[in-house]
Amino acid sequence: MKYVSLQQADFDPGAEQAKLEALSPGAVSSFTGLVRGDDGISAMTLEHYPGMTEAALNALADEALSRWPLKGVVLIHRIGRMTVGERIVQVTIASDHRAAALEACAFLIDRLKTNAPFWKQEEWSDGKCRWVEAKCSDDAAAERWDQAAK
Amino acid sequence: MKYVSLQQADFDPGAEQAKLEALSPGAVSSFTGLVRGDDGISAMTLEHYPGMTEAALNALADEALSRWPLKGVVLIHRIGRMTVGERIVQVTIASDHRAAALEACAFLIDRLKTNAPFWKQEEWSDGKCRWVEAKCSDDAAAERWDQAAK
Amino acid sequence: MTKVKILYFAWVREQIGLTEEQVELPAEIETVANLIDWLAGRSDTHALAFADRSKIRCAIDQSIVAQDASIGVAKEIAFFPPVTGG
Amino acid sequence: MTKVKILYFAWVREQIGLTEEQVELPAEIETVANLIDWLAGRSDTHALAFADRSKIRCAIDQSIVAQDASIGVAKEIAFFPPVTGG
Repeated sequence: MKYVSLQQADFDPGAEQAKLEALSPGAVSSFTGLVRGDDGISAMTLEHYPGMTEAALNALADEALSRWPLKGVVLIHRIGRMTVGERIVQVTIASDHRAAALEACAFLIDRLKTNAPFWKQEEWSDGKCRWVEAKCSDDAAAERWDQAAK
Repeated sequence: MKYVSLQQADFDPGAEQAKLEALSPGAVSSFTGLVRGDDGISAMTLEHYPGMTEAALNALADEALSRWPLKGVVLIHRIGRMTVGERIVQVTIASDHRAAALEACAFLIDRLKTNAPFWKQEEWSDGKCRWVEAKCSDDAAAERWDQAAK
Repeated sequence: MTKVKILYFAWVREQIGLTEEQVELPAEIETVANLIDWLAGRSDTHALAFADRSKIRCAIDQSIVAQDASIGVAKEIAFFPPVTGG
Repeated sequence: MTKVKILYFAWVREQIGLTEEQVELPAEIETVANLIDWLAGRSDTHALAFADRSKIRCAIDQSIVAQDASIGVAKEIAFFPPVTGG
């Protein structure tokens, strides 16, 4: 089971969990990313590359399904403007194997940071905006899965 | 925030997720373990060592809190008889850091297998019962966290 | 002679047929291994449960210890198979 | 001369002031680097956006490529900063 969605609307992590538990797996792992209020940030806007983004998300989900014995993969990424505390991204994995569920979840979160065309702009309450810069640590986290594949 | 519970009753992963999202973290990771119907198993009974189990679960949660910068840890383990598809164990972690949330979740799941006094007995529909044997792979998974600490 | 509570779990409990027993330990019993030898002599079911010591784990006052650990002033000693939680 | 759609995202889009433009590529433009040189000459804002090429990423027909990649028969070429999703 694969469910990939790029959407403006919020999602419900508990509902995704319930969907994957219904597949009778031994393990369900999940990750939710939320907008943090660091340094007084009040909101975040996510821009993306229509068409390419959907393809990239589907390719990541397919890669996870091919690398680990999974029963289900949910990958939801929001776009548009989100205020502090709102959910941005959800990964939920069902597998009969604990390690596969945990690893596939970490893999998708690491790769999302580097392999999908999203750009984040932070916004302060005084109206100031700033594009988030990519981090070297994100590349390193994503690359460890290339090493692992060898 | 630390919430540790040893209980007979089922729990709601979505409710634990909501509690931790309310702490305004950047990341929430979770793991749910469920009874699998492998080889025609119909149920599983978890025996434990009263007193020692609660202490072991609390010690594991405290260790996770001291090793990673976490905002919240939920650790719920059920005891008694559970049929196929029922939830056994829940770990939910809140952190401002994606890697900390994912690692602490994997740490608790790996260590639960080896550091808490639980014993599983599998049950078939014909009434046959069998104690689950500990796996070497579980020791290896738990030990990697000792290596990581050095 | 020291009074100690002995607890059994999982198949150790089932084979011995007891969840716990109160015993008076002779002074010469110093380690967990000594205690296992002594308990194994109490009955046929004790002997059966302790037949393969590589499958026996022990906790003294709720802390897991090795079989060469000293018993000291333990009040509660538990025997059980390797744990299988999570 | 080949017709190509050029897309811009994030601060590259903001600096150039365009989300996309249709261009007629001269035949001598073979690589992404050639294209960046040529685009940088179109206006002051293009020049500004492409000033630091280490911060520019490119996708040809929605696949990420390096700046030495050949353009070939591309229909859609996008320029943007390093991605920051997740």
